[in-house]
Order: sequence, then C-alpha cells, then structure tokens
Amino acid sequence: MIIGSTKEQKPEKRISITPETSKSFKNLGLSVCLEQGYGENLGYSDNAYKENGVEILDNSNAVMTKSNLICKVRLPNTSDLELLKSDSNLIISEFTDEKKILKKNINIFSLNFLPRITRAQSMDVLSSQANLAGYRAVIESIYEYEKAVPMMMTAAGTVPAAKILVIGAGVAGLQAIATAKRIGAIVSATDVRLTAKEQVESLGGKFLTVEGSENLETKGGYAKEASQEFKKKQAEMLTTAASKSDIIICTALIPGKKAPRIITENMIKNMKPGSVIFDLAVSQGGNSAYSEIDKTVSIDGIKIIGLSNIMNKLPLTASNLYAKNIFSFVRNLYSREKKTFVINMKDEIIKNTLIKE
Amino acid sequence: MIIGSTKEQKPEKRISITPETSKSFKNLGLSVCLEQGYGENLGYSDNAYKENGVEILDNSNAVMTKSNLICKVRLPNTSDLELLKSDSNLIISEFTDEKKILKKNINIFSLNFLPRITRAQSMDVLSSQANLAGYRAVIESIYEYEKAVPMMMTAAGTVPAAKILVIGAGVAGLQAIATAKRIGAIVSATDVRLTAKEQVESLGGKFLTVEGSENLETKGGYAKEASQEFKKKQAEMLTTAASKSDIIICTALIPGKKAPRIITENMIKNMKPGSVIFDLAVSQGGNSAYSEIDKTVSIDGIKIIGLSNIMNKLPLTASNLYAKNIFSFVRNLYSREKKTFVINMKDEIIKNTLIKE
Amino acid sequence: MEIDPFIFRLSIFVLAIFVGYYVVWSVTPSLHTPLMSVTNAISSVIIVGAIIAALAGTSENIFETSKIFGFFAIILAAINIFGGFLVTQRMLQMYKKKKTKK
Amino acid sequence: MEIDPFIFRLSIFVLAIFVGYYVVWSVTPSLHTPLMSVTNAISSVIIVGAIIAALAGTSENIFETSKIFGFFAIILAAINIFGGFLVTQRMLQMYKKKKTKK
Amino acid sequence: MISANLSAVFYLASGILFILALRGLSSPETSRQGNLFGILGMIIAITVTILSVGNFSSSIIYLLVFFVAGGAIGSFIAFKIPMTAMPELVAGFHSLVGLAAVFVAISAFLNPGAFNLGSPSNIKLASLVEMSIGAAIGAITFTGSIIAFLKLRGIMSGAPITFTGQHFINLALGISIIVLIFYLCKTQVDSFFWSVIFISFLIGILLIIPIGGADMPVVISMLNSYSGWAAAGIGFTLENTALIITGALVGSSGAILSYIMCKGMNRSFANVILGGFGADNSSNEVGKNKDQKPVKNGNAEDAAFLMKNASSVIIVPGYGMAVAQAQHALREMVDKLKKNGVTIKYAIHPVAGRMPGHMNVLLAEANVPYDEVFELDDINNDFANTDVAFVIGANDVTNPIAKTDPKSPIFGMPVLDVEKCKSVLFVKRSLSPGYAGVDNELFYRDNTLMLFADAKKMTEDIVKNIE
Amino acid sequence: MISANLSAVFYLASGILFILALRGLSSPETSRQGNLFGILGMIIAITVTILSVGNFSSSIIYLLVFFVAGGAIGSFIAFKIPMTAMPELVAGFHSLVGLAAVFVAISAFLNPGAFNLGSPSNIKLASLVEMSIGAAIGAITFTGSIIAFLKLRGIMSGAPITFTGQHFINLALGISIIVLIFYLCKTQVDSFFWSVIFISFLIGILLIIPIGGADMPVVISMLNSYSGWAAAGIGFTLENTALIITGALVGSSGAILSYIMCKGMNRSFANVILGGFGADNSSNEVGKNKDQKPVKNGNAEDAAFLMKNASSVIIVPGYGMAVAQAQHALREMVDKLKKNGVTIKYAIHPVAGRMPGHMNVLLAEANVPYDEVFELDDINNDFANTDVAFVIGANDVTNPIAKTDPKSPIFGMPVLDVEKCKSVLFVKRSLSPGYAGVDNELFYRDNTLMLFADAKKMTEDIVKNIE
Ligand SMILES: NC(=O)c1ccc[n+]([C@@H]2O[C@H](COP(=O)([O-])OP(=O)(O)OC[C@H]3O[C@@H](n4cnc5c(N)ncnc54)[C@H](OP(=O)(O)O)[C@@H]3O)[C@@H](O)[C@H]2O)c1
Ligand SMILES: NC(=O)c1ccc[n+]([C@@H]2O[C@H](COP(=O)([O-])OP(=O)(O)OC[C@H]3O[C@@H](n4cnc5c(N)ncnc54)[C@H](OP(=O)(O)O)[C@@H]3O)[C@@H](O)[C@H]2O)c1
Ligand SMILES: NC(=O)c1ccc[n+]([C@@H]2O[C@H](COP(=O)([O-])OP(=O)(O)OC[C@H]3O[C@@H](n4cnc5c(N)ncnc54)[C@H](O)[C@@H]3O)[C@@H](O)[C@H]2O)c1
Ligand SMILES: NC(=O)c1ccc[n+]([C@@H]2O[C@H](COP(=O)([O-])OP(=O)(O)OC[C@H]3O[C@@H](n4cnc5c(N)ncnc54)[C@H](O)[C@@H]3O)[C@@H](O)[C@H]2O)c1
Repeated sequence: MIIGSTKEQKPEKRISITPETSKSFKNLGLSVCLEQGYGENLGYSDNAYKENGVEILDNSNAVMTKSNLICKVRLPNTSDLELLKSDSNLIISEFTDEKKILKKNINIFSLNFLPRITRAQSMDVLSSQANLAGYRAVIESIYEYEKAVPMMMTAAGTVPAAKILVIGAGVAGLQAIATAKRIGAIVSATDVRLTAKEQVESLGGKFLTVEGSENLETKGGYAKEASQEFKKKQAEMLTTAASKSDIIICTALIPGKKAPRIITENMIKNMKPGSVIFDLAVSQGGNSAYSEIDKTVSIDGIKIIGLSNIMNKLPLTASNLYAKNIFSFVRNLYSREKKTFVINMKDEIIKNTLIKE
Repeated sequence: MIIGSTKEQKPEKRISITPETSKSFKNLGLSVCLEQGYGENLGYSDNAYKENGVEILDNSNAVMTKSNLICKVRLPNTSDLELLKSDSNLIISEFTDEKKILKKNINIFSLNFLPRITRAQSMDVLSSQANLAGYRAVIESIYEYEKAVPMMMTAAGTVPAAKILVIGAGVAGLQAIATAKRIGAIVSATDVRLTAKEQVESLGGKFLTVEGSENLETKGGYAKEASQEFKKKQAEMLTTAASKSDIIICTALIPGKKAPRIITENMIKNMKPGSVIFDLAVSQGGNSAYSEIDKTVSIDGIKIIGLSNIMNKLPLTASNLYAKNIFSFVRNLYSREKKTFVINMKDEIIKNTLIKE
Repeated sequence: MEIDPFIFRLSIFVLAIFVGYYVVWSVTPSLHTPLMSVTNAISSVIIVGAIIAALAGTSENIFETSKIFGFFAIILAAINIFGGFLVTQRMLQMYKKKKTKK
Repeated sequence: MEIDPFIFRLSIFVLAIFVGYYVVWSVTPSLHTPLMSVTNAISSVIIVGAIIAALAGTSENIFETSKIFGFFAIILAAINIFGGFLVTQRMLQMYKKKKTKK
Repeated sequence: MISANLSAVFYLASGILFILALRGLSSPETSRQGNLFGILGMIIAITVTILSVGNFSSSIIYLLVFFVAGGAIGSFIAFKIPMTAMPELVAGFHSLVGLAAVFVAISAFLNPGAFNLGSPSNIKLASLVEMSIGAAIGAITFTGSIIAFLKLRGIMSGAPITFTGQHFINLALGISIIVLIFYLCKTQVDSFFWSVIFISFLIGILLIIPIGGADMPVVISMLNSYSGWAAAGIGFTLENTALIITGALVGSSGAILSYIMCKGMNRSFANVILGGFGADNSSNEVGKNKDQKPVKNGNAEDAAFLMKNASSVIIVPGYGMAVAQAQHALREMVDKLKKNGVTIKYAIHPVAGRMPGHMNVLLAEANVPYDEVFELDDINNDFANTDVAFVIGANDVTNPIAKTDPKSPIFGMPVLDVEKCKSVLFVKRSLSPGYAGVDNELFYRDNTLMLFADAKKMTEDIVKNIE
Repeated sequence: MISANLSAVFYLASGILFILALRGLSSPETSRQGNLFGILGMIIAITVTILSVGNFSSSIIYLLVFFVAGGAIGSFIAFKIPMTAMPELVAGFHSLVGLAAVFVAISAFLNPGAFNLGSPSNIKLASLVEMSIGAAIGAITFTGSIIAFLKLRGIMSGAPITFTGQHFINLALGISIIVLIFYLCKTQVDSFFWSVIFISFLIGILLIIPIGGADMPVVISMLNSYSGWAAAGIGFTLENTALIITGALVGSSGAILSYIMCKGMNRSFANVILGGFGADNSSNEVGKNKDQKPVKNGNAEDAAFLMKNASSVIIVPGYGMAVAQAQHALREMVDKLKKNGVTIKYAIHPVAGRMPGHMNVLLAEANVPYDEVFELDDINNDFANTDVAFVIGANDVTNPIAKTDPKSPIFGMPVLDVEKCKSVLFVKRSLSPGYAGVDNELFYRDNTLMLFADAKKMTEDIVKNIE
C-alpha cells in the first residue's frame, strides 16, 4: 500500500509526513511518496526524505494518482481530489463539510472527530495542536504586551507581575496557564467543568469558580453549553477579574457549537490600556467581543488578537506532532496480516472519524 | 527650580517623567512642566500629570525656555537646545558626542557615564534598561523561533527543550538567562569575567568556561578586551556550543570600545536551520556576524536579529524605571537647603556624569 | 540494719524497665520485626529457671515431677533460643547494604 | 549463699548509667543549659552524705572535726540545691510558648 | 560451682549484653552486632546457671540432650520457615516461652526446696505470690500466642470475634485470679495454684480472639512484653538477677514497641489492646479495599529505608504529584538519595497528568535536569534492572491491564512496566482508581508497598527519614 | 527513725524522680514538670536521710540552720544573677558539689565509725577505695569548676593555656593517685589520703586550663558528669542507693550531654577533653573573626526552635540563597512554619542578588505567592514588630553601616533594618563580607545568631527540626 501527501495550500505551513514518520511507515511495511519540495519550508530537504525510503514524485498530481492513502492537514482542492483512485483513503484534520467531494467513493477520515478515549490519545490531533496553541498564545500575547511580565524588584523600583487570565481550562488553556506561570505572571483561570479546578491548581494557577455553578461536563470530558443564569453569574465574576487582568487568553469551546461569547464589550471597557486579549477560539466564533479572524483590533489601547491558524507560528513542532498523530492513526487502520487498510466499523476510533454521507 | 521634559523624536517611545515621579519631584520642592500630550503614546493622559501638579505647556519651545533642568532620553535637536537658558541643566542617557551643543553654557549630564558604585545603583540607567533588554531579547527570540521552547513529553511524541546560549553574563545576560530558564529552555552562558560563573549558576544556568582563561574583569566590574589567544580558545569552545544551540542571545560589551565580535560566520554555518540569533550589542557593532541594525537577516534558515532600541518593545516598563533613575539623580543634584542644583565636583556621581569639553 | 535483698532486686527491676523503655524508642520501623524476634529470643532467658528446676534439688532421681517440668521447659526454651536468634540473623541478612554502593 | 549487697549496688549503678545515657539522648539543643543546670542541682544529692556526716555517730559534740566537715558540706550542697532548681525554673520561664499563638 | 556473688556479676553482664542487643537492633547499621550481643548474653546466662547450680550428676547429660534437641528443632524451623511467615513464627515462639515460664513455676511450686523457697505447703509467701503471677502471665502468653499464631497462619479467621460481655468476663476472670492467689497464700492448697493457671489459659484466649488480624503485629509485641513480665516474676521467685533484668527489659521494651507500632498505624493503643472496642470500627479503611484483597501498607520510614539502600531508583510522577504540588519535595528527596549514592531517573509517561507535558512543566519548575528525564520508550526496559520504582501520584500510566485486558478502556495504551522493579512504591491517598476509572492490580502485588498519603506530605516525610 | 528497707525504697523513689526530671528536661513541653520532679526527689532524699539517721539531738538544729543558710545564699544567687551569666553560674555551682563531696569523704575518713565503715586506721578496704575515689573526683571537680568559672567570668583569659609535657604531667599525676590509694589501703596512713586530695586539686586545674573559652559549655557538662561520679563513689562508701543511682545518672547523662554538645559544634570529643591537643588548631575558624569579636554561633535546631515559637518571621534572601539554590528548601521551611501558625513575609531589597529582580526569579520558581513578597519601602517598618529576621545569604543589604559611615562604599544605600527584630538569624558560610567588601557589624550583635553553613544545607536542616 502506498501513502502519499502533497504540499498544503498557503497559508498552512504544517505538513503531515516528516522524515521521522516516513521511516516508521516503512517499518510498518508501507511505501511513502511525496511531492517534490514537500518539506522545504520547514527545512526538511527532499534528500532527508529519500534517506528514509520516500519516493519523491514530480508534482502533486503524480502523488494523488499513485497513493492508496493520502494524508494532509486540510482537504485538498477539488481538482486534486478528482485524481484520487476510487476506494482510496484520505486522512485530514479539519473537515469543512464540503458535501460534493463525497461523491467519489473515497473514505475520508477527519481526525477532529476522534473519540476522547485513552487508546486514541496518540492520534489526538485536537490535543496535540491545542497544546501548542496554548503555549504559543501566551508567547504571542507577551510579545504584544508592552510591559515586562515577571515581577522584578530593582534599584529603579518594582516592576509588578502581570496578571494573566485564562478562559477555559481544556488542553490549550492548561498549557497556557503553565506557560504564563513559568514566565512569572500571576495566573488565574476559569472553566465550566468543575474538575478543571483541581487541574488548574495542579499547575499553580488560581481557579475562579462561578458561584453556585453546576458542573457542565459531558461524559466525554467536554463542556456543555451553559445556562442563561450561569452565564450571568460568570459575567459578573469575570467583569472584576478582567478589569484587573493585563492579558486574557481565551480558549473556551463547546464541541459542535459556536464558541461561547464570554468577554463582553463592557468588560473590555473596564480593562487597563495596554492590556492584551488573545482569542484562540476566534475561528469558532470567538470568546471575546471585537475579536476578528487574523486581525489585531485595538480598542481604547487594548489589543484584541484573533489568529485563525496559530500553528503557523510554530509549524515545525506542530508538524512533528501532527505527523506522529497521523502515523498512529494509520497504524491502527492498517492490517499487517492482510497488508491493506481495514475499515473495521467496530473500532470506535474508525467509526467516529469516518465521514459518512 | 523648574524641571521640564519634551516628547522624544520618533522612533524613541520612552519618556523621562511619569505621573509617579512628577509627584516625587513635587514632594522634593520642584515644579514640573511638560509638553502637551507628553505621555499619551504610553497611555498617560495630560490629566494624569495635572493631578500630580504638573504644568502642561502648549509646545516643546515653551518647556525649553521655561525649565532650569531638562530631562530626556536622548539629546534634543539643536534648535531646541538653542532655546535653553544659559546655566541650565540637561540630563540624558545616550550622549552621542556632538561637540557643537557644548558651546552654550549648559551642564549636560549623561547617565550612561554613571560610576558603578553602590550609591549610584538607583540612578543606574544602564542597569535598569539592560535588565529589561535581557528579558525582552528572550521574548523576541522565542517569538521568532518556529518551534516550542519547553520540553513536552506528549502522546504524540516528545518535544525536546530548546537550547539557549547567552553570550555575556552582565546585567542583560543574567536576566536573559533567568527568562530563558523560566520558559523551560536548557540554558548555558559564557563570559570573560570569572565571577560570572557563580552568578550564572545562581540562576540555574550552565557556565561555559574558556579553558585556561584569565579573569578579564576591571575594578569597576566591567570587562576588558580579550587577548588574541583567549579569543581563539573562546571561538573553539563556542563553535561546538553554537552548533548545538537553538537560540543565541548576544549581550557582550566592553565599555568605550566596539563590541567584541564573538559569533563568526563559521559558527553560524554550523547551526541548525530554524535557529535564532539575537544580537543586543548590535548598536555597538554587534557580537554576531551578519547582524544589522534594526533588521532581521536570514542566512541558511537562521535568523539574525538586530534591534537597536529594544526598549521600544516595552516602553512603559522602561519609562517607569528610567523616570525613577532620573528622579534619583536629580534628588542627588538638588540641594533642598539652597533650593538649587549644586554641581559638587567632589561627588563621584556628578563628576563622572558631567560632560566636559 | 541490713537491707532486704528484695529491695535491691526491686530497684534493679525498676531501672531495667526504664532501660527497656528508652532502648527501643528510636527504632526504625523497618526493624520492628527483627527487634520483636530478638526480644523473643532474649525472653527465653527463662531457660535459667528451667535449668535450675531440672538440676537443682537434692534428689538424684531425674524423673521427679518437678524435674520433668524443668526438662520440658528446657526444650521449649532451647527451641526459642536457637530459633529466635537464627531467624533474626536471617532477617538481618536482608538489610545488608548492597555491594554496588560506593 | 547470700549475695553481697555490693553486687546489687553495682547492678543498680550500671543500670542507672544506662538510664542516664538514654534519657538525655534526645534533648533539644536549646535545652542544653537548663538540662545542665538541673543535673547540677540533682548532683547535690550529695547532701545525703553530708547529713549523715553531720548527724551520725555517737558523740553529741557537734564540734568534732568530722561533723564540721559535714556541716560545711551541708551548706555547700544547700546552696546548690536551691540555686540550681531556682535558676532552672527561671531559665524555663523563657521557654514558655507565646500566648499570641493559637 | 561458682560463688553466688560471681554468678550475680555474670548475670549482670548478661543483662547488659541483652540491653546492648536491643540497642543494636534499633538501627540497621548495628543490628547484626546487636544479635551477637544477644547470643553472647544467652550463652553467659546458661553457662553461669549450670555452673552455679553445680550439680554435675547424670542430670546434666539429660539437660544437654534436651537442650540440643530443642536447639535442633529451633534451628530447623529457623532455616525452613519462609520469610513471609515471620510474624506467625514469632507468635509461635512466644507461646513456647510462655509455656516454659508456666513449667518453671510449676516446678518451683512442686519442689520449693530445690529453690530455697521453703518446703511444699510451706512456701515463702512472697515467693508464692511471685511464682503465681509468673505462672499466670506465662499462661496468658501461651494461649494468647497460640491464638495469634492461628489467626496469622490463617487456620483461624482473622476477623475479630466479639460477643457481648466480653470485657466483663475478662474482668471477672482477672479478679478471680487475684482472689485465688490470695487464698493460695492463705491456705497453700494446690488446687488454687492449678486454678490460677487454668483461668489464665482462658484469659489468654479471650484476650486475643477479639483482636483483628491487621492488629496482630501489635498483639505479638504485647505478648512479647507479657513473656518478659512472666520471666521477671519467676526471676523474683528464684532470686535471679538475670531473669529480673531481662524480664523487665523485655517487658517494658515490648510494651513500648507495641505502643510505637500503634502510633505508626495511627491506632490508639487502648483500642488495639481492648480488642473488642477497636474491632468494630477499626479496619483502617484506607488500607482496605472492597474485595478485601490485601495490600502492603508502608510508611515514610520504610520507603526511605528501601530507597536509601537501593542502587537505582526510577521516579514515576503522575497527576497526583501535580495535585499535591509535590515536585519540590520530590526533587529534594532525589537530591538526598543521590548523596546516598543512588542512581535516579525520572520516567515520564506520554499522558501522565492532565495536559500534554504536564510533568515536564513541574519537573522543570523544580529544576530537575533534563538529562534525568526519560520518555516511556527510552526507559521501559530499565525497570527490570532497577531496585525501586517510586510511583508518585501516578496510576493509569502504570496499569498493566492496558496490556492484557482488551475490554479495559485503556487497552492498547503503552504503560510503564514499573512492576518489573524489585520493589514498587505507590504514593497515593487511597486505593481509588485514576482518570480512566480502572482498578490497578499492581497495588496488590507482593513487591508493591502502598504509601497512603498526600504525595507532598509523604515525600517530605521520606526526606526526613533519609540521612 | 525508719527502717533501712523503707528508706531504701524511698531512695529508689527519689532516684526515679531524678530520672523523670532529666527526661522532662529533654523537651520544652515537659521541662517545667521535670524540674518539679527533681525538687520532689530531692525533698524525699533529704527527709528520708534525716529520718533514717534518726538523731534528733541538738545537731539537727545546727543542721537546719546550715541548710537554711545555704538555701538562702543559693536562692539569692539564683534570683540576682543575670540570665547571660548562666554558664559561669553553673560552673560555680559545680565547684560546690565537688567540694561537698570532698568534705563528706573527709568526714567519713575521720570518723568511719559513724558510717559503719570500721574505726579510724582500720577502715574497710572497699570503703577506703571508694571514699578515696569519691574524694579525688570531687576534688578534681572542685578546682576544675573554679577554673572554668574564672575563664567564663573573664577573670582569667579565655585563651587555652598550654605548655609542653602537659599531658605527660596529667598522666603522671593520675598514676600517682592510684599508687597513693594503693598505699593508703595497705598502710591506712592519713597523709596518703590528704595527698590524694591535694593532687586531685592540682589535676583539676591542669585539666581545664588548656581548654579554650569556646569549649567551656562542654567542659561544664563534663565536670557535671564528674560530680556525678564523685557522688556515686561516696554512695558506695555510705551504701546509699540514692547516691548511687543519682550519681550514675548524673555521671552518664553529663558525659553524654557533653558528647552531644561536641557533635553539635562539630568538634571531636577527644579534642575538647584532651584540651591541649584541640587547643592549637581548635579555634573553630568559622566562628572566629580576626579581631576576635565574639559571635553567637547557632545550629539548625536552635534556629528551628526560635522560628517555630515566633509569631512572625521575615525572610531576607540575598545572593547566597541564589548561589546555594536554596529557594526550594526555603519555601518548604516557610510552609512548615506557617503550619505552626507563624506569619511569614519576604523582604526583597532592590539590589539583593547580582541582577535586578534576581530574588524574584528564584522565589517565583519556588512558587512563593507574590503577595508574601514585599519591597524594601513597604516592609522596613515591620521589622520592629517582628520576632525573627531570617537572613539567608544576604549581607550588604542588611548592613547598617550604610546609614552611619559616609566613608563606606555603600553609604547612602537604603538597607533592610533587620536588626530591629527581636532576633536575627544569619545563614552564611563564614564571616566574610559580601559584594561591597565591608564587614557587617550585625554579626556581632547580641540579638544575632550566626548559622554558618551552605544556605541550602542549613535550610534543609532547619526543616528537619521543625515539626
Ligand atoms: N496527559 C494528558 O494530556 C491527559 C489529558 C487528559 C486525561 N489524561 C489521562 O490522565 C491519566 C494520567 O495518568 P496518571 O497516572 O498521571 O494519573 P491518574 O491515573 O489519574 O492517577 C493519579 C493518581 O494520583 C492520586 N492522587 C491524586 N491527588 C493526590 C495527592 N494529592 N497525593 C497523592 N496522590 C494523589 C490519585 O489517587 P488517590 O485519589 O488514591 O490519591 C490517582 O489515582 C491517564 O488516564 C490519561 O489518559 C491525560
Ligand atoms: N542586584 C543587582 O543588580 C546587583 C548587581 C551587582 C552587584 N550588586 C551588589 O550585590 C550585593 C547584593 O547584596 P546581597 O546581600 O544579596 O549579597 P552580598 O552582600 O554579596 O552577600 C551575599 C552573602 O551570601 C553568602 N553566601 C554566598 N554563597 C553562599 C552559600 N552557598 N550559602 C550561604 N551563604 C552564601 C556570602 O557569605 P559567605 O561567603 O560567608 O557564605 C555573602 O556574604 C549588593 O552589594 C549589591 O550592590 C547587586
Ligand atoms: N482522555 C483523553 O484522552 C483526553 C485527551 C485530551 C483531552 N482530554 C480532556 O478533554 C477535556 C476537554 O479538553 P479540550 O481542550 O479539548 O476542550 P475544548 O477545546 O472543547 O474546550 C476548552 C475548554 O473550554 C471550556 N469551556 C467551554 N465553555 C466554557 C464557558 N462558557 N466558560 C468557561 N469555559 C468554557 C471547556 O470546559 C474546556 O475546558 C479536558 O478535560 C481534557 O483533559 C482527554
Ligand atoms: N555595583 C553595582 O552597582 C552594579 C550595578 C549593575 C551592574 N554591576 C556589575 O557590573 C558588571 C558589568 O555589567 P554590565 O551588564 O553593565 O556589563 P556590559 O554591558 O558592559 O557587558 C556585558 C557582559 O559582556 C561580557 N563580555 C565582554 N566581552 C566579552 C567577551 N569577549 N566574551 C564574553 N563576554 C564578554 C562582560 O563581561 C559583561 O558581563 C556586572 O558584573 C554587574 O554585576 C554592578
């Protein structure tokens, strides 16, 4: 069986196969073919791939027609899709519901739909990327923040520590907390899931509990949408918290729904000039007022940053982890005995990720 | 006596008097006057100043003619200087040897020439700004670095910790070490002064000693220029160190001399693509090959960043500390009994900072 | 004005109680079992009484009831003495510092 | 087959040494001085000997040399007893826990 | 035949050797030496006794025969018994001492002349009291130890056996013994003596049956103490200093030891000893699990001892370390161990904690050098060659069920093979499962020692115990 | 007049009370109770003696007069003496005990009949030996204590006085005492007895003069021990159990205490006791400064005790904490203190360390909450209301010379007023100055305790001692 991948469309910088995973694929008994110059933008030369047994083809068309399984970050464009063999497989992460491509008889797996079970952890793209996003969101915010973050008591006076507030303590939120804490900020965080409290505290952060709140956790560990009353209480609590914060990192999401709007215009009005809000949820609708995709909005001296693809800021690390996720998924899909990909609908992982009409 | 300050010329964003120090000046018995809109770019409104007893004048000319003492970050332009009363005082930090202005009978003090004595610590601009520069240099480098810095062992594989090398462990270097360490990098540093070893280790960094090196420390705690032989040994040691490093922060300076050239073309050639070099010494000639003022040069996938005024990246914090330094200096210059500025040439601080023909 | 030896014995008894009290206060918990076993072995000093019971007296007849009890007591105590000390030894063997250590 | 009382005394002596050994092992350093001072006070139990020296014997003449030594010994020991215990008490006063503490 | 004085001196010497023996046993370094002192003391005591009785008739042959026979049996048991059967062995041995004390008392009662205690039916009152007390305590020790032995051996149920009025009956029996002794002294009638012994046998049984199996070590130590008092009692009868010193020593040290053990288990001494009371609500919930599978429950001192004497230790941190914020204490513990020459590595499971890289953040905060931190693939083979795995607040990531049970929710996840270490220490607060909600069978393994406590607290306690 | 048996029982009781007294004194909670036990024991011993001698002639009046006179003097001294003179006071008291022992021995020697020891020139040999030993040790205690007293009082130089052959002379004198006692026994000639006492006086002097002032506490404890042995010796002579038990108790506990104190000072026992040897290179360089200004040298246990019992502590970290990387241990210490109910703040001087914000970086690493960290201006007034300042590796930033001496290089720098605290603890490795190279006079203040050690090590040790 042949696995292939082609360059992503700009601005996506990540790739799906690294020299390291090519080798793993080879060990598994699979051949890999890639488009020429596939990893160049990340410093992976074609030679590095060849050394690991990869066949470098002249262009993307060649790859598409040759492979039994294509793995990519995003959906290939329609013309490329047309080239795919029938009954071949496609693994991507973002699936943007484009019905048309399903006409052809190809199996599309979207890793975004992985079940949150222990066995799937090594394939969990959402986790691996959210983790990096949380880290990077803090770096971006600190970069934009025009003061020093850590406390410094010096001969020329004391620089107070910056206060960083993290909204949503999922994977991204936790890593944001950890990173902010490391740099020396005073970190607080809030979430609707009550288990998040212990987790936040396990990283040295302070948890802001919404008083009298129910636990809005689903069986799968995700959040449910909050009640109107809860939202009101949360807003009250956050208005004071935000006015004291220098940096706010928003990471709250509800699977399958628009991201909750948590930071309101009013809260932003009460913040200090020079503060920064980083909205990681911007592509799902944003947690913060004023946030716009791929723009930095300035309101009363407060910067509100919305970055749709923050992974482009550390594409190398992101690709390494993504490629490993893909590899783990393929290993689960591929049967070494039958030497083919087996779509076992009893396997929760395969069942959930396969996109059906 | 009246103290005044005017807006700096672009691109300088720092200011010399903050609302907080205005109040301190007032308590000392001095009046303060400022140009309209003086602190606006940092979010300090004219009102904030007025509340602290500052007189806001219409334009810089008015300030120049009215004040007995002008404090600024950089030298005012010649026309402004002409307006100064004779026998008035001027305190700045950067003095760029422009003989002409000395014609008029004004006392110019440059805080850059402060002696490194304990009593002068609260006025020490070099320290207060270098400290912030060290911090910010790390933030800038990490921002430019396209991988994650801290080690993360995750289900999708391990992200190795970045290796950060700091050249020169003075004030800026030490803060750079501290900041890099906090974020989770593996930090090593080198210096020509042997006392730096203990200091680097006191921050958890690893010190790279040049074998058989003499201690190149002056009485004042500064570095001397290194011998040819030393430089050779240092280069050898650094070639291996650099090839393993992901980020290099250069802070080495020798007072009154051009900054030593430490990172050579050859070393850079051996570095990994994706690495970042931040040259804080760029305005004094740079520690690194290829580094250019206010440019980011890319050589073989390695970014070499030269930023002449890194303080513009956190102007608020920098101004707060700078203003405190100025205040401490003025307090030392001003005699409360005589209600005037006293130029006591027996005072080491005044003697050293006063610029003579 | 001679003092009754009983008083002396009482003094000795009381002081020995103090010694017993202090001597084990600082024992490491991992040594609880060996300590218990050595104490057990020591308590078979009752054999002293057994020997007297078996040997003492005027009669040469060793099948006198009181002597028989003495001999039985000797067996019991002897089991205890050997068993107790040897088992302690075995247990302590396990606590030997490894040789790999510097 | 009576045992010489000396042997008993010896046993008592030896056991008391052990008790003394153990009883101070765990003392807090800050109590070294009070401990020393109380030990000093206790050691003036020598007054027992002094009393015997002063009172015992047949002669009613209290100016017998041996008795005079006894009386002097009594003074010395009494100074020590009162001084020792009182000073200890004073020192220990300083170790009272503060009342401000919960 | 040696003089009474000389033998008294030797008895004193053997008493001192016994003191030194106990002293030696209180620290691992001197423990073997302590045992030797004990042996020496015993040899002196026996030799002196034989010499001082001075009867070298044929009896001595019998004596030797019996002695050697007993010795052979004892040695045989000592060598054959498996190490795990230690507690019941000690209990068994105790019963022998108790019985021996009873026999000696009987012997003295039957033939007081031989011991200079007067003549039958005309025994010195003091001696009569002393020997009765000795016999009574010996008898209690005997039956009590037998019950403890049976419980530990599993022949009798370890569960506490209680019935109403238990304490009342014990009290009544105790009083009756006093009354009997009183009448024995008054009338010198044999049957009173025998009744004392018989009732004491009964008391021994009644005292121990209500005590639960978990508390047996304390009971054994308590019985040890009893056997000491019995010996002392006999010592007074026989006017024998060795018996008095040793008896008092064993009596008080045994009592203290049981007290210390109670403290170590966080139990009240009274509860344990009064059995019945404690039994109802004793069962130390933390140490028990629903199915009553047994776990080995250790404390900080055990852990410190094990690790200090190991040559290599692997630290396996998990979410519990993060919750307890134990990283700093952990680092300190490791520093101490390194000073003791122990090699240390950290094994980080890819999903330990609740966030990718969770452990790395915390270890970096505590300044753990990166080169001591290993990921699963790099370290999993090392466990087999390692002495101790110190699992601190981790659970799922060590659960071998992931390798064996396809139905388990964590099946297929790679796990750290901590169980391959010689010993595994688990620091957690209870037996409750981790994130995945599955029980971890490692807790019940033979080479596992559970350290139930908050991770930070426990680690700090361990630090205190490493020197 | 009471029977010998009864009085022996009471003597035993008083011996036990003395044991309990010492036991009580080993922990602060029970110490006052311990003292009461001691008093009680003493009362019993005295009463029983008077009753058992049973001579109620006029002598008893004299006895009471002398006793009350002595008591009055003792009480007067005890109340008047300043607390700082404690060590010399104890030394002085010792000399009295020693002399009393000598007097009792002389009395027994002169009038053996009164003690049932035979008649003059025909004293029981054993008693003769015992009383000579008692007298000799008493005499050594007497002169030794006097010398110690003089040294501590400052009347005699505290410096060790050594000369060649010192040890040889001591040895010769020691042997001569043994020889004299031997001849005394053989001939019962008075002058041998007096010579023994005289030579012993001499030995006492020679033993103590070579010992330096810093080692005096150890010496006092050692002399304490001697006085115990002297009492025991007399006890054997007088066949008095109280004296024997107490003497042995005091003798051994004193010896152990001096051993413990040596260990605490990191000195070898032999060095201290053999004086001369130790003296040359003893002077514990760490504790001394060039001008021989005295500093108070404490250890971890003292520090733990002080802070545990404080209600507020301010931590002042400096460069030394950074060098030692003691921040984690410090945090742990603070956690423990908080659990003891102590209020803690950190005072950060603007230039502490070697980089702006140096301390902040490290404290943040150790997770110290920001709201416990105060800058100089905000905390400087708090020192006056604080019990303890714990200065860890800081020096210049506390140096009051910055406020007073315009010539000093740090003049004009604001400093932390740590000296206003009730007690100041300085953790550093030596008396050497900090960055600015100026000596810090705080080290020599009365309310300062120097803790010479690496900051991390010391902090860890303190942690161990806080419970
Ligand atoms: N890494 C990730 O990104 C991620 C994300 C989500 C979920 N997970 C899941 O989290 C689990 C991680 O495994 P793990 O072994 O680290 O954790 P775990 O299996 O959840 O076990 C943690 C253990 O720590 C103990 N504990 C909690 N607080 C403690 C305290 N204060 N002191 C001492 N012990 C304490 C708990 O037992 P007691 O209650 O008995 O004390 C618990 O059993 C895996 O199942 C993984 O799939 C991981
Ligand atoms: N903050 C800044 O930006 C900056 C920059 C340059 C210079 N300075 C100067 O540095 C000084 C800072 O004051 P400071 O009080 O923090 O430091 P300091 O005055 O230099 O004193 C530090 C003390 O720590 C002790 N020490 C060193 N290593 C130790 C260890 N491992 N364990 C225990 N103690 C140790 C040293 O005494 P022992 O040797 O006896 O142990 C030393 O006296 C000021 O003079 C300041 O002017 C500051
Ligand atoms: N078992 C596994 O394998 C595994 C793997 C990764 C993550 N997880 C768990 O899944 C859970 C969700 O993680 P995620 O990062 O993917 O979630 P997510 O990205 O869907 O949401 C981010 C966070 O926002 C929170 N949130 C939603 N609405 C909010 C509101 N109105 N106010 C405040 N916060 C709000 C959510 O509770 C969540 O914590 C976490 O508990 C994580 O530990 C489990
Ligand atoms: N006492 C005070 O008040 C005070 C205040 C601030 C700083 N200082 C001390 O002054 C000293 C200098 O600090 P600075 O930051 O202003 O110095 P700097 O900015 O002049 O130089 C930066 C560092 O580069 C190093 N360097 C020079 N040539 C080098 C080479 N060839 N290779 C490697 N390193 C080289 C120097 O040794 C110095 O550490 C430090 O020791 C600092 O602690 C003292």
